[in-house]
Amino acid sequence: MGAKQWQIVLGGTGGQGLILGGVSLAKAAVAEGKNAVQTQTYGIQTRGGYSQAEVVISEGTVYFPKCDNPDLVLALSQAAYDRYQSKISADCIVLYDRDAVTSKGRAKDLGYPFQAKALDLGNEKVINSLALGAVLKLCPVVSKESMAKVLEGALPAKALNLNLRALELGYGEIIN
Amino acid sequence: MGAKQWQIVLGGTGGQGLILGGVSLAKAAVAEGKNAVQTQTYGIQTRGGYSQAEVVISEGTVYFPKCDNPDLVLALSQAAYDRYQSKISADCIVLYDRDAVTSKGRAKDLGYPFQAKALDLGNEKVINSLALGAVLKLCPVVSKESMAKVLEGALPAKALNLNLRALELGYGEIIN
Amino acid sequence: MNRPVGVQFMQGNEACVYAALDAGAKFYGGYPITPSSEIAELSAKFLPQVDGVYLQMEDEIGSIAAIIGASAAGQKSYTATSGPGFSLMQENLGMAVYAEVPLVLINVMRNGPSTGLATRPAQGDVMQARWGTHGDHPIIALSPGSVQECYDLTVRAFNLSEKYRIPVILLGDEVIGHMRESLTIPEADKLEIINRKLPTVPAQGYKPYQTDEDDIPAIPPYGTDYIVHISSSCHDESGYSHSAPQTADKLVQRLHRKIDKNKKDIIQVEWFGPEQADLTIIAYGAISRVAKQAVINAQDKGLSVNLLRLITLWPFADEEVKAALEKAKAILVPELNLGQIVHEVERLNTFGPPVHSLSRIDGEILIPAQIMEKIEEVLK
Amino acid sequence: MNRPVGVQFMQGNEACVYAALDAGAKFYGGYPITPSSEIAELSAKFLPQVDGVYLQMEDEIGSIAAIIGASAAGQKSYTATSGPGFSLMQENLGMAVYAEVPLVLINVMRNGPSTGLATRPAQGDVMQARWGTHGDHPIIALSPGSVQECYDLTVRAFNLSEKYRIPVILLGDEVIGHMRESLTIPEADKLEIINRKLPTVPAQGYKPYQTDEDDIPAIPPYGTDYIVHISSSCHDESGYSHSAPQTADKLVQRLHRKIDKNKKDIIQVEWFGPEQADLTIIAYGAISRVAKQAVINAQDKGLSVNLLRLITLWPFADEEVKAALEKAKAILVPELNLGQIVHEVERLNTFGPPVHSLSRIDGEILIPAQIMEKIEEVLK
Amino acid sequence: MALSYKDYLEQSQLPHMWCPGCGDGIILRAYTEALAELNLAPKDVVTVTGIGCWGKADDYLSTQAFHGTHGRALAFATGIKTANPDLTVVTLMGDGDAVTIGGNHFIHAARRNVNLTAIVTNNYNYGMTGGQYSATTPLESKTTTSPNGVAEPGFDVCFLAEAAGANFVARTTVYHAVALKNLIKEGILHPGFSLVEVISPCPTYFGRFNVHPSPVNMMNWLKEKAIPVQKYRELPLEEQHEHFAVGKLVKKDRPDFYTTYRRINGGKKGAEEGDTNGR
Amino acid sequence: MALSYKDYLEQSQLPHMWCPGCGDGIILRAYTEALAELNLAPKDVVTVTGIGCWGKADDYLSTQAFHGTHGRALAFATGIKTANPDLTVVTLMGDGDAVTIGGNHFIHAARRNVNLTAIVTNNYNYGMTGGQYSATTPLESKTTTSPNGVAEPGFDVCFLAEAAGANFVARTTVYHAVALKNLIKEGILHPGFSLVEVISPCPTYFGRFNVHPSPVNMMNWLKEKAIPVQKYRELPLEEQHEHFAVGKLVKKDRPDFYTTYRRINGGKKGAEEGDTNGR
Amino acid sequence: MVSEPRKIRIEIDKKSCKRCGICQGLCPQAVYSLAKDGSPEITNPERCTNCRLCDLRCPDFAITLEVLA
Amino acid sequence: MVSEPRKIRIEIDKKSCKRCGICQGLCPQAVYSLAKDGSPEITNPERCTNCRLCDLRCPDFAITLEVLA
Ligand SMILES: Cc1ncc(C[n+]2csc(CCOP(=O)(O)OP(=O)(O)O)c2C)c(N)n1
Ligand SMILES: Cc1ncc(C[n+]2csc(CCOP(=O)(O)OP(=O)(O)O)c2C)c(N)n1
Ligand code: SF4
Ligand code: SF4
Ligand code: SF4
Ligand code: SF4
Ligand code: SF4
Ligand code: SF4
Ligand SMILES: [Mg+2]
Ligand SMILES: [Mg+2]
Repeated sequence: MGAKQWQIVLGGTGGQGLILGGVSLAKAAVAEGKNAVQTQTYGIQTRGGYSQAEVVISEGTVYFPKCDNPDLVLALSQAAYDRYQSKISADCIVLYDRDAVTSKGRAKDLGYPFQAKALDLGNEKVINSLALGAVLKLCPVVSKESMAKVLEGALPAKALNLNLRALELGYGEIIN
Repeated sequence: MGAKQWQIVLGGTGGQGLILGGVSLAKAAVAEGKNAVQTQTYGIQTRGGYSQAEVVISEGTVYFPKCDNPDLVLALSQAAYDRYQSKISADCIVLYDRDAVTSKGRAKDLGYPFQAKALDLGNEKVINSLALGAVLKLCPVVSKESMAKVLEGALPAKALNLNLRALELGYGEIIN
Repeated sequence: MNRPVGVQFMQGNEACVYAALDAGAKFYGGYPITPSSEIAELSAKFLPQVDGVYLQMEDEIGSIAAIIGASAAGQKSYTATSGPGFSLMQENLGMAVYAEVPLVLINVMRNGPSTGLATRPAQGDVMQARWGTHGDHPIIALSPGSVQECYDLTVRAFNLSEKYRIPVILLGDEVIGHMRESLTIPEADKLEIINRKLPTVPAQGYKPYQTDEDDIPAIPPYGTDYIVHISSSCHDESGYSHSAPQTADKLVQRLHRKIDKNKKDIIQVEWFGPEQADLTIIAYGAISRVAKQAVINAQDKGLSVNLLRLITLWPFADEEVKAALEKAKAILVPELNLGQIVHEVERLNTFGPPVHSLSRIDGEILIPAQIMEKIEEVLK
Repeated sequence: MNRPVGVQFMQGNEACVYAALDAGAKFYGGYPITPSSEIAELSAKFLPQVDGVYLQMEDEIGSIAAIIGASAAGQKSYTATSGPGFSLMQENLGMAVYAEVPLVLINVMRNGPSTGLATRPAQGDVMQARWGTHGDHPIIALSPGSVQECYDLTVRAFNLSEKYRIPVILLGDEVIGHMRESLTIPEADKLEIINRKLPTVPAQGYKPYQTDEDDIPAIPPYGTDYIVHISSSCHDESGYSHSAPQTADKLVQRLHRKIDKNKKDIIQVEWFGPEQADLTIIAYGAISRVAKQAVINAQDKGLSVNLLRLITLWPFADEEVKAALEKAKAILVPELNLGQIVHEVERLNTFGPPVHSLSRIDGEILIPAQIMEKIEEVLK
Repeated sequence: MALSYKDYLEQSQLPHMWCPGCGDGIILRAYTEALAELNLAPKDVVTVTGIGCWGKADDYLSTQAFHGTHGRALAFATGIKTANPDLTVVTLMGDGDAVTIGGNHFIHAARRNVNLTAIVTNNYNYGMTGGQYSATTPLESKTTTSPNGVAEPGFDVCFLAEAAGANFVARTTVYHAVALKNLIKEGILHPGFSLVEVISPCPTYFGRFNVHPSPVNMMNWLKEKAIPVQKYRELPLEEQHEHFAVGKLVKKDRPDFYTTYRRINGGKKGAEEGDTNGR
Repeated sequence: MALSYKDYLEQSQLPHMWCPGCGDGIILRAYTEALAELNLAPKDVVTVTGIGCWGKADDYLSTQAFHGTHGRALAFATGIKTANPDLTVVTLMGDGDAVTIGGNHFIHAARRNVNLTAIVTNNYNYGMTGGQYSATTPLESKTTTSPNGVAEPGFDVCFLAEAAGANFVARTTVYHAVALKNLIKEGILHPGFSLVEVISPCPTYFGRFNVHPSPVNMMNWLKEKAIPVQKYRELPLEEQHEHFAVGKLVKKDRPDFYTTYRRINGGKKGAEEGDTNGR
Repeated sequence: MVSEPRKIRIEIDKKSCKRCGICQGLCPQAVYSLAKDGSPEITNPERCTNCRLCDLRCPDFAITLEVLA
Repeated sequence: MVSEPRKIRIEIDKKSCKRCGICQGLCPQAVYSLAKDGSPEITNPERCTNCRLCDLRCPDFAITLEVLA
């Protein structure tokens, strides 16, 4: 068996910025000297519709680019939650949006009101930074700082602050 | 070896009616209860350009539809004459238009002024009936009468007579 | 139209048209191209006489689209083309396979690639017929070897197409298409004509792509009480778009299964010559006639040669070719291309006899002497 | 344009564009289609910055026609598409092969047939890349397995295309095209860039399709003192139409010969895992990564498995595959189709090991566990 | 029983895939309202679509449907209608479908005058593939493949149809929802080839890059841009360039293809009868 | 040294393949005369042809040449011209090539306004494949695929080009050989997309079936049918239907594609320079 | 003569609504207002004139207007 | 003032000529006549006005008109 790998799935609805989230996560890993591969699955809808980013991070080479045995699945929609039910091990953390998903009550299921919190922050669109914060707390594959740096490089100034706040909030509020 | 086969090639220029001639020959053979296959080779020119009909007639089944060992080659153009030089046996009769072809003087080469005679008959277009007459004399694979019958069925009344006269003339004037 | 009956003397292309009409075709959509244009011209003449329509489309893409539409509207439909047009039809050919719309496509092959030699024969589109459109798709392709077969296989093409709801390609060539010889046209009532299966369930709740064990959907034409949803996108049994992996898998697997499991019905071959021979020639189309002559000539020379003639090219006659590979000491595959069907023969060759290819691509057909020469070389 | 150098993190489709520019491409002609559109979008952005042109054509037929024209006019040119567009390009792809116009065509494969599942990966166009156009034509197709290879093989595609004057197809897939990972972009002066051969004879009496022993014509772009006649019809060395059988034969034979005799230069493969193994996997593209993981997993389980990765798909790596067939006890060919390259492997199998196919066509990629399962089944 | 627009919608497939504020839903409403008012049974109507956002419309319809390949809707429809003239055949195409990749079928269908109705949704770009420019995108507009502005002018789709020979040509916008419904009805009733071009917002791409991402602003933009054809013709040229004409632009009485074909060639459905649908 | 039309002909390839009395030879003469009078070196001219009788013209020319696939000449030419704007690019297409199978490239080239000249030889049928009808064959004409008369009207090729956006549109006939040469010259000199439609006899097919098989009669028929555009516009409608307009029909000054592309996007050949060929 | 005032029932199907804002933006009578999440609310139903600018332009078939007897 | 009469040389290249008859049919001065086989003959060269109806319309480049000094 090669080096330890992390597999993280970010699933939700097109337009929630999850693919960008996945890319950021992967970039943060690369910045830390790890190998990372990011892939995506999406439908033909431009907005709405199922959308999913998969990130595999490793200190070794990443061959299989998808998540066949994820460490964490983020489910911001019911479809995302359902889609992975049959594919995950008992160890896999499923972090779901309490406002959108009905959990099956797995031991490792963890709910958080992502939508409501994002709206509270003042913009639905920060939901992906919020989620990234939570993901990193549960699955510390890269440091919060590396992630913040990536966001700094990627976001326009006026959006940045809110997203950093969301990242912090997600990171801070999730209890492992 | 199967039943005796005749292979007749009618070669000349597009517009001379040689394909129609080949079809007529084949039809006459079929009318006599033989098997016949007619094929053609032509270029992209509508008028002018090389044109050739091949007819294989047999009392048995005709498998190979082309003339790989012709009994007679009619050459109304130099191209037609040249094209077959390397492909024929010494036995093959080459009947050529003295007005258009320079013969290499093979023993079995036979010249006849087809163009001039057709013009004499009053219409260049009867060259193919004229040629058919000559062909049938040299290679009596079907009777002149069968051929005349096919022409009767195929030609409009006003063209028929002249063509029948051409057939007779070709048949009569060629000396085997 | 006066339907000819009994022994006739005509061109292969002509025979295709009479056969299409006899099979019940009412719609031609096409774009002229040498050496297939006689099919268009005669269709233009005869179709109106049977209340049908000859539609000359703006190009080959439109041609196949129009006949797909006409077929979906309930008319047996066909087109004819040659290489360049066949290439242009590939996208919509795949659509017809995927959406299960019957049609007959006659490709009278000419010398290529590209514009090539427009008036000269070839067999260069054989693999294209199998693999020319994108994605995994089954196909049926038949290869006539005589004017009689132009007639017979055109009728059969319509029958198979209707029966299995799949486009059927008649893969002729310039020699066969333009060759004139005798054929026998049967009495109308002696012809077996197959029409597509219609639904037996009520219109309410009907799903066009729901099948029973035969895997063949029963789809009526537009305009009946049944609502028919035909789609080029991945669709479930209702015909509406559906993108679940299982839906995609189920659909494509069924498309292949409905053909694979009926290979017995679809595949036709002919054996010619002695039952057991040292060398078996595998050939199709015009070249199979040359091969027959070669078999006879070989016999005269005391050589032991026979012929397996492929009438159905696709799906490939695996079993029959395996039988040939098992029995013969050597195999020869003469083709008017650089070797296409020979690949399939090689693919099946777990039996060991050497498989030889004989090619000609200069716009002329192989002659018996060339095949003989190769036979002698192989058997010496 | 600021050329990135060193380690970068990007999508496969993005890497293709940077590579095209690095290879010297100045012209893109295309029509958007999922999952290739990023290639169009980035080309539209970057090409004007290098004095190039992004031309969005009215359809895929026009797209490939425009890049053929642009290439004939002297600009290295490329297009990108997916299945439906690839089908539409077939006629003119054959024209480019026949007329020997270099170009690079990137097909980012998606699930088919027909419209299918536009956003999902497949490897369903592999045989189409070889046989999709009519007539006998050679082709070169490369299959990238990583973002790095998207870059490297795009550069190589241009080089091979220029060197051999033949269209080169980069046969990617949705996974590789959209996947993001690290790659290293070399310094500009470390790149080997090949440009098409120019004539050395005087313009007077020059014949564009006259070749020396290398069989590759030296054709300058339009506009120099050399008169260039390019043709889709059968042509002699002058480029003018010529329909003699010898002309046709000579031309098509040379087209194939110039590729066949350079297979060593063109064909690339990678061996992965132990040198000698009981089972050899033969895979390409995205699936070769899955296979690598499976090889590693198998090793962990004590199973003897290695991988032959095909980087060049066409011309086929006959020698390398034969070597695999000779050494292994069994062969497994996993593909995102119903079995395409496996046919080629079978064709070459005169050595005896059973050749197994593993297919997936539901729009998802094979996972290591599926390959493992098959390995265990085969080796048990 | 009078039908409602809902009878033409396949409820089980809704909600549709279109973005918030996309004009496609408004056109689908108008189309189904038109069918209802014409009292055409869903089974007698074949909706033929291409590929694109608007090309997904068939998925929400309960009429007979044919969802073909990109750009070919009119060619499929030509076959359908000619093979069974009793059907009402309507093609739904985007600007990419209709006049970019499908331009040839478009001009030939207009010339041939097959008795079809084409509802062309012109949102000035390829919505489905991510907002690239199409053959109707106005000069200098920004799209995902023209970051600096497109260097080609767009077609005047209606003028093109007229020059090709179309029998009935009209243009309107989704803002003019009632006119839209009425023009569709008139197009269906008019024999021969009818075109209804509908200018429609793609707030996600064309709107966002060139006008405004807000659906409401897009609606108001359409309202401002559209000028009734009579009034339009009197505008000074520069004013014309800033606007487009809406309303009925062409209405001719050439007999449709099928009727002419039967008149010339005979056959069961003879000269007198011809194509009687939609009269 | 002044060039003669013969300098543009490849003597070794003559005589050409065209039938006695075919108009193609007359147009080839006019084209080569035009090149000679413009004093364009053969090496600087790329003649792009399609497939058809007229599409064989390249075989008799000594200019640079591209003989592409059927219907695609304008698409190939678009690539050639855009990749090297210094070349003079002329496409020779039949009516089948240009507006039947090639109709889409035709309207898009006109819209895009690439600096090309299209010489479209309209002989009202497909000569090369044996006289089937094309998209320009007049309604009810007899052809090998319309034995009773064609049921579709033909395009007005010039009107179509105008609607698509062409910069320069002219029509003439082979009878008007001098006008033909001059219009070709003007077309080449005019920036952007130029169309010269040439009505030309196919005595072998269209002529034989519909007018007369004699080339002389076909020439006289052309003479009678052609009416100078000014006069044509004043004719009563029925008279118009019996004739066609010849002369310059459209002359506009839209900048060509390449010039616009560079203006918008920058690049070496910048805004001021653009495409300078043919000015 | 005075007519009975017409009663108009406005219904928004929240499940279909995609919060595009067209109904609110186009209603000349300010019948609608938008909630924080962009969702339309029927705030002044009594002002509705049944002009149908809203329902015919709702891209999601989410608005039903009914004129009650 | 009287000008020198122009001398015009007319040449028909028989090898190129396809006997279409256009030259003879269009010449307004009856300079040409047709032989039995359809071949044009220059019968009245002196009547030629150099109007060029013939050479520019000869589809086979078979006619050359030369105005001699
Ligand atoms: C042959 C082919 N080429 C390209 C595509 C990709 N494609 C799908 S939809 C589309 C454009 C859609 O634009 P339009 O027709 O205007 O419809 P819209 O999405 O704007 O409603 C394209 C290019 C395809 N499916 N098939
Ligand atoms: C894709 C394709 N379809 C059909 C053909 C056959 N074909 C060759 S030329 C031609 C028509 C020629 O007509 P036109 O363009 O009017 O030229 P003309 O011969 O009349 O000068 C056709 C249909 C072809 N070569 N390629
Ligand atoms: S992308 Fe544009 S056209 Fe497509 S659904 Fe969204 S708004 Fe509508
Ligand atoms: S067929 Fe017609 S167009 Fe072709 S060369 Fe003969 S006359 Fe000319
Ligand atoms: S118009 Fe329809 S979809 Fe848009 S906000 Fe109003 S109710 Fe919702
Ligand atoms: S019908 Fe008119 S007034 Fe009533 S809510 Fe709708 S838009 Fe407002
Ligand atoms: S016009 Fe030319 S080709 Fe015709 S007859 Fe006169 S010289 Fe001969
Ligand atoms: S130039 Fe005029 S007058 Fe002289 S021969 Fe020719 S047509 Fe007759
Ligand atoms: Mg659009
Ligand atoms: Mg023509």
